[in-house]
Amino acid sequence: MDDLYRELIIDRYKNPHHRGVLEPNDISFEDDNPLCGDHIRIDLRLDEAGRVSEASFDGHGCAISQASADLLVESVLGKTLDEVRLLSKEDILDMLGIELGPVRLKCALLSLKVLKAGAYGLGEASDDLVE
Amino acid sequence: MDDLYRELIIDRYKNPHHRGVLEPNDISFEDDNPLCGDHIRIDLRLDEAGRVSEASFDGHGCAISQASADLLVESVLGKTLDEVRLLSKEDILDMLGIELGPVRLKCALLSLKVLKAGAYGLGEASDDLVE
Amino acid sequence: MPMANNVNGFDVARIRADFPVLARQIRPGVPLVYLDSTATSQKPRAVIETMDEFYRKSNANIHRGIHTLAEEATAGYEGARRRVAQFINAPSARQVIFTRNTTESINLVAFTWGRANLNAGDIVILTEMEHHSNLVPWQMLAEERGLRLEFIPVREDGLLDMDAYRELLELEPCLVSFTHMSNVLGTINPAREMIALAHQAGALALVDGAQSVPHFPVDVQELDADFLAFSAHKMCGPSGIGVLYGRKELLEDMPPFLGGGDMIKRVYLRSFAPNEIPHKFEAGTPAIAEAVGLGAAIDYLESVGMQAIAQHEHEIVAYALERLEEIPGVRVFGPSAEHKGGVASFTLQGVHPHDISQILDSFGVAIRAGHHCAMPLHEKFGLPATARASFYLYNTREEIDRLVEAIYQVKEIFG
Amino acid sequence: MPMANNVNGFDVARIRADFPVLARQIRPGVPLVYLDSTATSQKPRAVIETMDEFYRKSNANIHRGIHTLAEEATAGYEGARRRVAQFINAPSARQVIFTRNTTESINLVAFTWGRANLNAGDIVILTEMEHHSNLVPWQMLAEERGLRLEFIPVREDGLLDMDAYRELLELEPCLVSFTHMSNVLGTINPAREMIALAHQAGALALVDGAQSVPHFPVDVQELDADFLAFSAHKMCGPSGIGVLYGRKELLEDMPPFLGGGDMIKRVYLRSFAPNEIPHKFEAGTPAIAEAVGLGAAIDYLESVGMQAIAQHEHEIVAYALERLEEIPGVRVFGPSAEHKGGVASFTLQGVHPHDISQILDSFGVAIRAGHHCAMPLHEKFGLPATARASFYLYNTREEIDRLVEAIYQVKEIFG
Ligand SMILES: Cc1ncc(COP(=O)(O)O)c(C=O)c1O
Ligand SMILES: Cc1ncc(COP(=O)(O)O)c(C=O)c1O
Repeated sequence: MDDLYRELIIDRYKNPHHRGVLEPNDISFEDDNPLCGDHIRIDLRLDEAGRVSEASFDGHGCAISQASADLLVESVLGKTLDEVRLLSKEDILDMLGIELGPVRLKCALLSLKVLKAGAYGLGEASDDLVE
Repeated sequence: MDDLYRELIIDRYKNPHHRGVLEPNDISFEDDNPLCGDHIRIDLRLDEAGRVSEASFDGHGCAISQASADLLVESVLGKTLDEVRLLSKEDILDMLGIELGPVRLKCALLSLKVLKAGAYGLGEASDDLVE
Repeated sequence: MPMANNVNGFDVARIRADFPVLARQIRPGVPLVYLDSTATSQKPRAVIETMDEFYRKSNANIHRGIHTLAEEATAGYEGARRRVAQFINAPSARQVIFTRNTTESINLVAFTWGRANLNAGDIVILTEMEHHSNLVPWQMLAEERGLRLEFIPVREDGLLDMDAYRELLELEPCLVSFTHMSNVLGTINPAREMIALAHQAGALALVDGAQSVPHFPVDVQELDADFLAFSAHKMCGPSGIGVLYGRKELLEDMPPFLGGGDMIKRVYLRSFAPNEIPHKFEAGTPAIAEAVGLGAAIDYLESVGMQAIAQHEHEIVAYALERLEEIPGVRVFGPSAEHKGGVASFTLQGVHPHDISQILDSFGVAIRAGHHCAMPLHEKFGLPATARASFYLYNTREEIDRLVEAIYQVKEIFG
Repeated sequence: MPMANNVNGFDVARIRADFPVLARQIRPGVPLVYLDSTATSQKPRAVIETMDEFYRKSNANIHRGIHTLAEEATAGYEGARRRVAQFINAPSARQVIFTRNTTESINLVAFTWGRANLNAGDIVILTEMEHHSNLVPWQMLAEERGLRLEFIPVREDGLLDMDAYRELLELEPCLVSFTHMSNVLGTINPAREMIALAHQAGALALVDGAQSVPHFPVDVQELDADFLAFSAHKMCGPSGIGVLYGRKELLEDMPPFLGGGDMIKRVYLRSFAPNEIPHKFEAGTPAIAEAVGLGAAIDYLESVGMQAIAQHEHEIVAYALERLEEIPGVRVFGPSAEHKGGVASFTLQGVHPHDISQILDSFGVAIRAGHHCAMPLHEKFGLPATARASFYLYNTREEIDRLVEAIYQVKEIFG
């Protein structure tokens, strides 16, 4: 079977570890992929040292977008916002462990785009964040 | 040498038989070929029976546009306006005795377009007249 | 045409051999099953080779050059225009304008005819099943001019609500602009009747023919359409070229669209006089090789026969609906086969359409997943996305079987 | 590159072998001498074959499909965008918008940036040597908005009057839009200096690069251009695709151009949200195979080297001017070779340029005759038309000799 659908992805899609919303939160951002309607919201809470103490995602979409969001949110726990801002496309691809063409890449990177727009405190998310 | 430049065309271009303007006239019309700037004016005088008694052309342009105009103007002498209106692309090509591609055709047909616009009393010439 | 391999004499095997890409394997041993012709069609060898030959032999800029290549290129480009006119039975080739695609054709009407004729409070009627290409230009114009947009509702069964349409016509709209065939539901709308009703109500009618012209015979005079828009790339032709047909008086009265070379009769430093139709609407160097390619595509389609193509697609879609509806968890959208063209949009419970498409791809089956540029229609059905298999002259029943098998695999993986 | 046959190591024979059309005979025994590259260039085998291959292997619609073909087609299209960005040294590929041609690129700026930013009384500066593509869009906008157009005069020697330009800048224009190289006179304008002056005066600068980008190295950052427009078909690429480069902040602030698929982020029945750049400006299915072809054309041009191409053309045009000026009755327009690119426009006393072109064609020599879409410039020189020979990387000194011989034949026929 296609290694795109590695067990990890199907597993995280069906049984996400970090799905939910945090209210109140310190940072919350949401956006969608206009090409397919996938939607992701990410909420973060920070501790006194400014590190991510709690993180969650919510939304709907394909297995790749949802599993990426779950893995991404997990990876930011304990990080400072500056560290979060440094996350790149490669970090997401490493977590997923797969190769993606340009269209599916947008699915995988939606959560990163949302996370970084939140971490930078932007009004709008932009593709520049994940290039 | 290219038979396009049959002696007839070069000859009529250099020594036109009917170049000039008629003032006053019964019908006068002018137009140009936007693709190349060729310009043709045709003046007609009619006799009492409504037949063309005098005809002339004026303008500037390539040998084909000017020679066609000269030949065309000559051919309408003695014709009624109804007969003039029936003149077609083929009549011009017969007079010139050559084959023309779509671009040069416009040069050859400019005088016909002008003549027919005049004969129909139109405000503006249209490619429909020579199709 | 004398043909074998099929009860109706439609020789799919022979047709498939005309399309080089259909021989492709997606992975070693996994042949391509191309079920995405609604997005864009594949190209027969004749079209590819005609363009190739144009570049190798006759390439030149058109209309203004006198040398042999320029005359040949002009003859090729203008010959393609006549070919298109014949194909849709336009009264004159001068009513055929070359654009980039259906989208530009519709924008051209909105921003020339629309800007010249529509004012605050004027009504344009669209439908809920329109492609974004037949929504956004009107929204832009509505915003600029204060127009009112009204929508013919789509019923649960995927057909337009014709009673509602009749009521909307009482508002005395200026224009009704609708798709001849939905690219999501496959619904073939009763264009002739809709246009007649529009005309009775004093409105003009624009037909989005992106999905009709490639798939069944379309005759602008029989339809009595005021405007018809379509794209070459969906009808075996190249990308980069589309068509707008318009009624002559309308085209002649419309102001120009873009400004530049070829669309002018005369230019001064501070003003210009526009050229005659169709040139008035074609600014700058057009898609020359692409027009020639479109002409070759029409030759190809007519050599097979538009009626035969429509019949073949009808059989394929009927078979597809039958097989898809057998699969537990699959829901197919749109009307029954008799009212539709070669499109089957569906969902599979618990699996996002993107994932369906991705896994199908690993079996060589190319379908499309998303909103198919029809977000409002998806919203109406409460879905962010659907999976869509779509068919053309080169598709076979065996390919439907491959699709169905692959969907069972998806169920297993996500099971 | 190691090359032979030429003092500078520029191997014209090898380059000619890359262009299939150059082997053509116009009549048996009469080989083509193609001297009309300013109208459109010929295409090397690599470009023709790349597009051919695209249609045979990877053809699909882009951006929205997930299957292998769609991913390949999207990668090809977006890869071409990055290739263009590198070629003109754009900071980001997102600043490269695919259009149909230079004409559409300029119209896009006029009707988005222009409509959003220019109002009654605002001034746009153009030049007297502009192609209709850089006149008519501004005339249309001027008429709609009440703008004032001013023109930098062309001097008798074919150069722009820079003193007059400096004076015009005191009017505080909003935009200066000018051609980098004249398609009639061949004049290469001092773009960098002109842009710097425009910026000092608070104006933006649009460069019409239709004749510069194909012929010598153009670097948007070095020029500091706000917009740059050019066409693929003039630079060894296919018809049907052009480019608009723009400064990022400008593009981001501009309203969309045409409405439809792909240029949107979200669509409701009565409103939409536009997509990010560059997609915001690309409505509907774009010229996909053509973008891929443009990418191949850039690869080809860079394999030869833009500096080497410029140098070669410079030598050819200098030789052409020398030979043409020898012919009694011939008058050549434009500046001396040092200020110009590969264009030689001329007249021959007593013979209309159309007739020159027609007779030259019978000797296989393809030149262009007419106003070359620059009527105001011709009016200024008091001519309805000129004959124009233009050169590219594949032209040779022997071809200039053929041109000159054929002109002597014209003189004989009309003598
Ligand atoms: C200087 C200049 N600008 C603009 C154009 C228009 O190019 P296109 O017809 O590809 O839009 C040309 C082409 O002739 C040109 O030479
Ligand atoms: C019904 C319909 N209209 C318009 C379009 C837009 O066509 P294009 O992208 O070629 O402009 C499409 C293509 O998807 C379509 O299916």
